[in-house]
Amino acid sequence: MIKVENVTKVYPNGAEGVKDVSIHIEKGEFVFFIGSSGSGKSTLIKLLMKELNPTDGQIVINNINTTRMKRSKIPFLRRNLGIVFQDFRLLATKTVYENVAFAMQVIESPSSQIRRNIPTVLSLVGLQDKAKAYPNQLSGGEQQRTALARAIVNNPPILIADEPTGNLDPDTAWDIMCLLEEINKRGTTVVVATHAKNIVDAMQKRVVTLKDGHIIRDVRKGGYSDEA
Amino acid sequence: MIKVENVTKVYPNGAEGVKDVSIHIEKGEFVFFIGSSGSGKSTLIKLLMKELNPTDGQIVINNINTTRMKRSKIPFLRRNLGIVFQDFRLLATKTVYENVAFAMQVIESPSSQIRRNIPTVLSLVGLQDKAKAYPNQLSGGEQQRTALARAIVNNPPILIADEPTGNLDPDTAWDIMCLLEEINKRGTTVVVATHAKNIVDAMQKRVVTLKDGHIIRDVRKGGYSDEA
Amino acid sequence: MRPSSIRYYFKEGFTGLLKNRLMAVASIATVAACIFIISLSCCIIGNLSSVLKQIEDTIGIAVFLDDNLDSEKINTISDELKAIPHVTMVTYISPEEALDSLKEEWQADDILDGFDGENNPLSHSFEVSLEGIEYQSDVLKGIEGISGIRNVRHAQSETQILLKLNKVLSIVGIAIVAILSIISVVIIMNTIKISVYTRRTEINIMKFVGATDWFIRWPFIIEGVLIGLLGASIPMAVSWPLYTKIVELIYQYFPVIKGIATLLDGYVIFSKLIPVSLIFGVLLGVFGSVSSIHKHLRV
Amino acid sequence: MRPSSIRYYFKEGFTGLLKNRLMAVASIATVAACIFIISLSCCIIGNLSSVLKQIEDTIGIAVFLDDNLDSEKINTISDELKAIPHVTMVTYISPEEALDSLKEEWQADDILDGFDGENNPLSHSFEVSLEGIEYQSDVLKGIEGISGIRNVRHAQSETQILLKLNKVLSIVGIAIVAILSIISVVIIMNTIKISVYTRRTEINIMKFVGATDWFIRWPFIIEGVLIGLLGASIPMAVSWPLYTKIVELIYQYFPVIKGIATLLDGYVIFSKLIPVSLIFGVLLGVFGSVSSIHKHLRV
Ligand SMILES: Nc1ncnc2c1ncn2[C@@H]1O[C@H](COP(=O)(O)OP(=O)(O)OP(=O)(O)O)[C@@H](O)[C@H]1O
Ligand SMILES: Nc1ncnc2c1ncn2[C@@H]1O[C@H](COP(=O)(O)OP(=O)(O)OP(=O)(O)O)[C@@H](O)[C@H]1O
Ligand SMILES: [Mg+2]
Ligand SMILES: [Mg+2]
Repeated sequence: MIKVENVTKVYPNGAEGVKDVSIHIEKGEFVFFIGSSGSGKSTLIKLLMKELNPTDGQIVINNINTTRMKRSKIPFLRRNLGIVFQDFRLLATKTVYENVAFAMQVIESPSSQIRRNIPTVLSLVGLQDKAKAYPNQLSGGEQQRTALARAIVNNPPILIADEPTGNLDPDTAWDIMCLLEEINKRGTTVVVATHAKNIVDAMQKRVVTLKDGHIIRDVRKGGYSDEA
Repeated sequence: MIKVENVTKVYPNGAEGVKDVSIHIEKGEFVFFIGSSGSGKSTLIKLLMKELNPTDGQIVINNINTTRMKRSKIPFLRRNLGIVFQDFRLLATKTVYENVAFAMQVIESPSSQIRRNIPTVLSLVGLQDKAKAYPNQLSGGEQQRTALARAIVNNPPILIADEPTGNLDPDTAWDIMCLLEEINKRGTTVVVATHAKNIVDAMQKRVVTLKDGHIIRDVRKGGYSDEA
Repeated sequence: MRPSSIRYYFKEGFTGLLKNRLMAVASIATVAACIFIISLSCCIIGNLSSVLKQIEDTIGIAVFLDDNLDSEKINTISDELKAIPHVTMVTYISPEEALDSLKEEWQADDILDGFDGENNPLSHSFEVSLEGIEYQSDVLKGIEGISGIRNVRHAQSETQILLKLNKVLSIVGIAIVAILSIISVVIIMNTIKISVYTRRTEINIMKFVGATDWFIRWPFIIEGVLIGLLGASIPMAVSWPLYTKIVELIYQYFPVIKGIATLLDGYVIFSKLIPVSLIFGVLLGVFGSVSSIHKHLRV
Repeated sequence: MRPSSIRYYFKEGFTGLLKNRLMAVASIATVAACIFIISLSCCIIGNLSSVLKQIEDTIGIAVFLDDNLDSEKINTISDELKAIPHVTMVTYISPEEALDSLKEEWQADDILDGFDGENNPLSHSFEVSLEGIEYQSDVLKGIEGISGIRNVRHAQSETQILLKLNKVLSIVGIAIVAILSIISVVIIMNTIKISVYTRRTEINIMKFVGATDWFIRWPFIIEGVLIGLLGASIPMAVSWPLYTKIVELIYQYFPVIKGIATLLDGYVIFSKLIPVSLIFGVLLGVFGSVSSIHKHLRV
């Protein structure tokens, strides 16, 4: 499903995001990316969604080599990826409802389906009461959950979440993780970059650990810091 | 030092941030604000720094009633408060160094002192290598640490941090908390809104729990969810 | 395009204007101000050249006849003059009329008192009007072929000046309107560019959730059309009545102008200016928006 | 203010321009474009009114003397005319000269051939020039008191027209420049307002870390001064040489104008226009910046 092969990303200012990273993720897997702050998790995710292009190496998603992709095809790649950004990236001029609806309008879903799906998804993340609020009227955690709702509303085959619980209290965070596992069980490939030690430890999924841009550990069923 | 008396904040759109909250914090205390997402932690912090004005009740900081303060005095109130914002609020057009230096320029510190203090503070938060980077060239956790460096560089008598470790891995988060405790030991009053259960449990400080805008618990030496 | 998308584009285009009010007002005001200046110049230049044309039309050729011609011969000459191409009117002026007008012109009757009646030294003459000042030399050639003419007087230097003035005015007029248009385009594009710039994050986010370039562009195009339409309608709505009022005031305050020339009717100017402005405004709005978002789309 | 703060203000003011390049370029281009249009209008209006003034100055009063005066009496009259206030020059015209100029004016010598020498019916006359057309009636009153004058001819209607034209031109000129200035102010303020708007988060953040209003304002004021100075310098640097070149071209292409009037020297226009533009630009830049940040400061 996702094949990252010897990918290196050096930023224009010389900072190294990831170095010679290779990773294969099968359809239906649930993978945690962990690692200390600045280790390259977000960089890897940005490479997957083609927000960044690798300096070296290549990335294949759904058998399509995204490194040599036509510009006009990029939107269709991104529609396969539901993404929760670390900085949320909500549209400030749209309400919670509209932000989520937008992701459906982009893929030209019929309005009737939009009207049907959004309330369901908002109550999944516990935001049914905030549908009419604008992002600047939300708490940090509420913004994060809006971003999650937008990422899952189209049932993408791949869901990538960067720090989806950083602004959530342990209970809500746990609910959200259960939701992700639920989505994973229905066949979606899920990739989560996180610092939530407790959750990683409890879920016993595949854990990929980054350090200074390198993958230093990749275990099938692991915790936050099993050995080391 | 900080007296919050029967403060209620209703947002213009009718959402209730905090309701009838009273809390006294003495000089030199270390206080955690905890509570689920949307419980009113950030609202309370914004009220303290006068980003918001209370709908009802009053707030006294350093014996000054900030609810009835002259507009021209507000900057001087804020200089007593080192604040780490949940959304960082870094100046996008300034480097890490300049963002921190800015907080010193605002209080008209001499340039020599600026040049002396900043490297120290940056290495305290582990950003000595990122001094020349702009915020959009930083990882989430690096931005958060820049915000912290800016908050502590002037040695303010009160330090308020909203979710200072939300984007940090457990180890870095722990380092940062130790730093905050260190600062607290030197006499600074520290208020931290956080979801980091492990840290709250380990540090055994005063814990104030919010729920739906109310204070439901206030214990002198507590964990994240001692009883309940 | 699905109908729901089309509905979305229009809804977004309209609400885009409403939600980014500062930008919208700024862009519309800028477009309006620029088009107002251009239409002001068009009114001034249009009238100047119309007045010039009218003055030109009054410049004719004076044809003085030999002495002692009988009235039949004079009639023949009149017919021959009328037959020359581009001649619109031929007016006979008797020696007495010529003397009267000379007296009037000098405002000193008594000096010329001795020339009345039989003593009148002036000759029979014709005033020949032309279709246009540019035909003067053609007509002069035609007149040469007619017998019984002693002398032809035409306003050689005035003609030259007017012809040149005409040319200069049209060059200067086009130049001024062109300069103003270019400046307006620069200003308007700047405004729209900034207005799009403030929404670059928005465009970015759209790209990252999988929107195609056209999906992002359409609302901006519609917004651009609205900005252009509003920005062009306002100055047109203001300047037509304003122009009519000013023409009225000029006539009132300055009645002598009626003798020289009539000013253009508002309809003549604005029947052309309105469609041109609207198209100009809309094109600018659309082109400004689309070209400004272009670089933000490359992510 | 500490010296380190002053250094900070200047550094921020300058780097503000560099870091917000799109905004800076847009603002400067807008200021420049507007000031260019205004200076263009000033050149045109200034020259029109100067040419008008020169034409007015050529309009004098023709004084015709009684017949049969001896040359001594004529000299006395000349002196009396010169003594009238506001008279700048008195030129004697003999009957022969008058006839010659009449012949030339008519371009038909032969008609008036019979009047040469003794037969000349024209009288001795004086051409009286005035300081300004507005003194005409005063001078006419003065002439009335002089004996030996048969007739006075003055361009009654031309004078009226010119006086009115003068008045109209100054009103229209002021109106046009005022309208353009207002429009420019609107456009420039809009541009600066947007440019500040894009930095509202920045201003907000400064407030929240304890910056005073003035600490935030100073760099913007300096930035505003720079925008104003650059925005005003560019059109001045362009339009002075441009004006000189255009005047040259007009003289070359259109030599007849030299006989009527001389156009204003660039120095005359720009020695006033440059300081006015610079001040206008700087005030706009400063006022635009400061007023736009005002509402973002209220946090
Ligand atoms: N746009 C950029 N330009 C330059 N350097 C960058 C840029 N983005 C990230 N970096 C650098 O690349 C490294 C990896 O960053 P990345 O955002 O991938 O870290 P991360 O693992 O997501 O960290 P965190 O947990 O703090 O979010 C960091 O050192 C960071 O400073
Ligand atoms: N500007 C605003 N306008 C309207 N409602 C707001 C605004 N800011 C916050 N709220 C609402 O007030 C409530 C409390 O928000 P607050 O940001 O204080 O929560 P929090 O405790 O900081 O949550 P989190 O842990 O998710 O950051 C929430 O329900 C939120 O939606
Ligand atoms: Mg990251
Ligand atoms: Mg919060």
